[in-house]
Amino acid sequence: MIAHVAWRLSRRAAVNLWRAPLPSLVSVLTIALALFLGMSFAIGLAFARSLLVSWGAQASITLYLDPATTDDQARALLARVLESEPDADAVYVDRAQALRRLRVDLGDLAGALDGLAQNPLPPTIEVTPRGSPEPAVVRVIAAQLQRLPQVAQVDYGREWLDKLTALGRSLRGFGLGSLIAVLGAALLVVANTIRLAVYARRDEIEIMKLVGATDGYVRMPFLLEGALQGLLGAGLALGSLAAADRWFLPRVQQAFVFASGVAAPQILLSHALLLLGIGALVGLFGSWLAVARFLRT
Amino acid sequence: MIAHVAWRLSRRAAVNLWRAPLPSLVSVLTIALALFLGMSFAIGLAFARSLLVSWGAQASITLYLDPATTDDQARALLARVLESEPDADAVYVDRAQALRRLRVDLGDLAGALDGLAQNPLPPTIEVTPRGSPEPAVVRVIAAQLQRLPQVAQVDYGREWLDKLTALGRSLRGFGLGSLIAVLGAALLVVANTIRLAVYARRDEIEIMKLVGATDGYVRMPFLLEGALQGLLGAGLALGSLAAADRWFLPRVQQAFVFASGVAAPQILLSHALLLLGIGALVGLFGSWLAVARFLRT
Amino acid sequence: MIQLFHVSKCYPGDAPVLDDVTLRIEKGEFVWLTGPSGAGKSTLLKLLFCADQPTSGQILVGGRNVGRLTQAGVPFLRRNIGVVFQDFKLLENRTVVENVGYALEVLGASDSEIRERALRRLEQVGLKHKATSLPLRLSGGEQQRVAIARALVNEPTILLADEPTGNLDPGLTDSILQLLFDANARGTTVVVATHDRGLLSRYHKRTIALDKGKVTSDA
Amino acid sequence: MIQLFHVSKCYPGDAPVLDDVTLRIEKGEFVWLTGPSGAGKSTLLKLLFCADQPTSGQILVGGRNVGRLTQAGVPFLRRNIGVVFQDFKLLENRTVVENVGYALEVLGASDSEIRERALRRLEQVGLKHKATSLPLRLSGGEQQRVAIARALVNEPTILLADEPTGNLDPGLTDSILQLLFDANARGTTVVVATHDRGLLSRYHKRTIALDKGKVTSDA
Ligand SMILES: Nc1ncnc2c1ncn2[C@@H]1O[C@H](COP(=O)(O)OP(=O)(O)OP(=O)(O)O)[C@@H](O)[C@H]1O
Ligand SMILES: Nc1ncnc2c1ncn2[C@@H]1O[C@H](COP(=O)(O)OP(=O)(O)OP(=O)(O)O)[C@@H](O)[C@H]1O
Ligand SMILES: [Mg+2]
Ligand SMILES: [Mg+2]
Repeated sequence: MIAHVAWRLSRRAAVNLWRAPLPSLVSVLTIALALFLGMSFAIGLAFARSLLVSWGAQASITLYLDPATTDDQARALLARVLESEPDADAVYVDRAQALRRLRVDLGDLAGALDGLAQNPLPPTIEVTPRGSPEPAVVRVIAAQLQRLPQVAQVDYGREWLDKLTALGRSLRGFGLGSLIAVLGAALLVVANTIRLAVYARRDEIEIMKLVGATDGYVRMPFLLEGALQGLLGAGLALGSLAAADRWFLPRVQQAFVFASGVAAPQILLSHALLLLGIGALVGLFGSWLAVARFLRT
Repeated sequence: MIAHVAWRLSRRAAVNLWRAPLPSLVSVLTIALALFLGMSFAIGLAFARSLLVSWGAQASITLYLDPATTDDQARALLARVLESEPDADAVYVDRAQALRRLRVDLGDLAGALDGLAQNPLPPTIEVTPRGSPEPAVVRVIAAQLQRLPQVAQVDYGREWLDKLTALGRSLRGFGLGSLIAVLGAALLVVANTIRLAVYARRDEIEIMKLVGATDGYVRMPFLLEGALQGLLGAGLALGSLAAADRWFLPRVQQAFVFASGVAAPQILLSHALLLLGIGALVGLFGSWLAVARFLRT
Repeated sequence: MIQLFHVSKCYPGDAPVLDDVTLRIEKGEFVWLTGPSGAGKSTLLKLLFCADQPTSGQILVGGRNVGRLTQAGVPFLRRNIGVVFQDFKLLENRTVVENVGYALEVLGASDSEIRERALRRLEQVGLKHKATSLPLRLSGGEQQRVAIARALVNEPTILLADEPTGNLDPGLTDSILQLLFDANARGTTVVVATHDRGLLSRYHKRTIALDKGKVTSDA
Repeated sequence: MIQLFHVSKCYPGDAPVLDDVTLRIEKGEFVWLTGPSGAGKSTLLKLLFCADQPTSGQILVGGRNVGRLTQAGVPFLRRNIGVVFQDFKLLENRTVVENVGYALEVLGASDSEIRERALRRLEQVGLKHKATSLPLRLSGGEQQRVAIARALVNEPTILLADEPTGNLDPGLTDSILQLLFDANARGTTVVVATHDRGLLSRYHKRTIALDKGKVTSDA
């Protein structure tokens, strides 16, 4: 009984979609847009945050050594650094290397260095903490290294690290806030669109009731269609995300070279299932509300 | 004649809105959401870019002086710096000041400095270019200052500056691309929603035609209603933006302290008028397409 | 079977549509309901299957007080009442046979039973060949006959027909009325609202005349 | 005024709805169009006001070949033709007086003229008191009379009425028919599709009988 009613209703939902595709189409599109926006917003947010974390982590600590330091002294110092900071990598950059690097960095402007009588750059030791240490941890390490002999100055991009920390905090608050606001507005639009689609079929609901259908029996096909529309909408959103991932992101990839090291945002199966579930629920619930509105009159 | 027809049609549009508010309501909401999203996306983009520019501009250049430099030598150097870089401000920070600053920056962690036998920090001169120089310009200035005597090392956050430059470039490409994609999708949804609203009134169109109305006369009230809906939608979007500006942004303001110096995004009258115009056009054009679809049959 | 006690129906700002109507229709009766346009015939029928509530008065249908039915009870009342609506009320996006079958579908009948019984009724009203058409593709008279087939398909205990032959030619009118008489002979209580004096004089049955919401004659 | 030459209308997969119909109706004539349900009466009327195109054959209305009308010409043809639709086709979201006035509105009449003429017609069909009601609040017969008032309101040169009295009681039927006769006397060509044999025998006029899409008698 239940099974054959379910089968009959599914058949009807398909037939309705076929005979009057517009209302369903609009619901599907609206749900798809809402989910697509929500999803890419969430992905973008997650990506931005992991980018910030990775930048924070990349924050290497540069020990500027006294210009008078000899290579041997420097190497001994390097050994001490590696010993005292087991969670960090460290390399020694001598003065000549530093100058070569600067030339490369300057590119066309390297000529500005030609007038130098002597190499003004001090030797440095570059310390890179492993893992993704918090900015606070980086600060402590820097303070400890500061105490070592021959270390003239420790630089760890304090100013930038602070900015990143603040940016990360604001992304959390602002991003989540606006995600919720946008999703709320999108849901409102979805609910009203489904209501409009049901409104276009209000005569049908009236007639069904007059012929003796219970509220539940009238509602059923709408719920089924709503869930189907939600699934299709979520599928469309997923498809668009996948397409964007495949065709659009690679094109802006070169602009993202600086983000190398951060895993590109990935759509996992669990995310996809979650999205499909949300879509179906939204369609179902939206239809429920819409039909309830017209059942009452 | 034209005037009284226009008056009659406006009256009808108002009456229709009153007697069957749902289709209009849905169109208005959808248009509002689309415009709100597009607008906040664009504003966010503009804000992010001006933030990046300002960060780039804030990039100060730090000259680490030879630890042996005397205060007098340092002051003489400061004068030379100010002379050779007329477009920059510069201050001298002596070793004691540098240590005090570090203590403040470290906060709770300041104890790490207590074990120091002597102040390990070198004196510095901090140079801040005025205006918003491009990263490339900052590099040239840094290279020039490098040549001055007693300057052990010049630091201008090269790494970070590069990242910001790349981020700015990617924001331009990626942001604009996704703005266009999202606006396109939103327009598709808006057009279809209007079509659904017209679909709910297809009988009306049929009857009007059967009673001798020309296509133009049938279309007219729909166009007028569409334009009205577009205007209302744009108004709603503007209202939401203003509300977000007034109630939401201040709450995340503390998270944005790092952005001080960047003008908060402002909705100008010209923007508002543009948005209203776009809204009206979208409503008008969407209705045109929708009605054309049902006039043909 | 059907009883009305002092039933009135008013819409605000208008003269009452039904005005203190008291009636009793026995089980198995066949009744003509007549009266000029706007007399309140359709409104009276609507009250019987709970499509509207009286402003005052009590209505008993099959022994139950219609005014006291719960929201959930209404569909079950309606399943025992076949209605031919004056404006047909066919589902636009369902074929003729699906429309007729819908009255059985809500009862939970099996697909094959629905189809078989719907087609039999369609044959009786002469529309078997239109079974798979959509209602909008039918002539006025054909739509009316679909509505009649739907009202009869589940052998209701009460049949309310509002102007069921307004769009039918005399030959069809007689054959449709024969269907109503047959149902009546099988025990169904039948109430037919009509303007057609020809019918009233050709088929002598109890005739209730309404005018401006009042019962003016009952014989 | 109206001429049909070998007009046929087929819907794919069905027997032809109209089958080689040739007819001539003179200016100022009054014609009954009759035939059983599904004979093709409504379809024939539809062809005359260009709501549908014949599969083959030519139709002249007021000297113009309807098949050759441009998209823009159709509304102008329709403004000279008043139509009472079998299913009324009233605008749901407009009041009765607005519905009647719409036929004048499309002609560009002034508001006051529209209102005055619409109210006069409503008075003639006995519905002035319902002028500000919405059509869904009217009884079947009242809706039908609104449709008749709308068809008459702009004094059309041709009046096509499809079953205009199917929902009216005999008294109203006579008064409505009198309106049609009056219009006819003022020069309007009138074609009325009806099943009502009573009318045909009471008012002797030219009667065209259709059956299964063919003209079976014309007298
Ligand atoms: N929802 C409503 N609001 C206001 N008035 C209504 C409503 N429904 C019906 N009426 C009025 O009630 C009166 C009776 O309507 P009803 O449909 O019962 O008449 P009827 O006897 O069936 O007439 P007909 O023979 O023309 O179908 C009419 O004048 C109608 O305008
Ligand atoms: N769009 C359509 N598609 C298919 N068949 C149609 C269509 N419209 C009408 N028909 C068929 O054409 C035939 C004639 O219909 P028409 O409405 O002209 O009949 P009629 O003479 O007006 O009948 P009635 O007296 O019942 O109104 C009917 O059998 C109908 O099913
Ligand atoms: Mg009635
Ligand atoms: Mg017909």
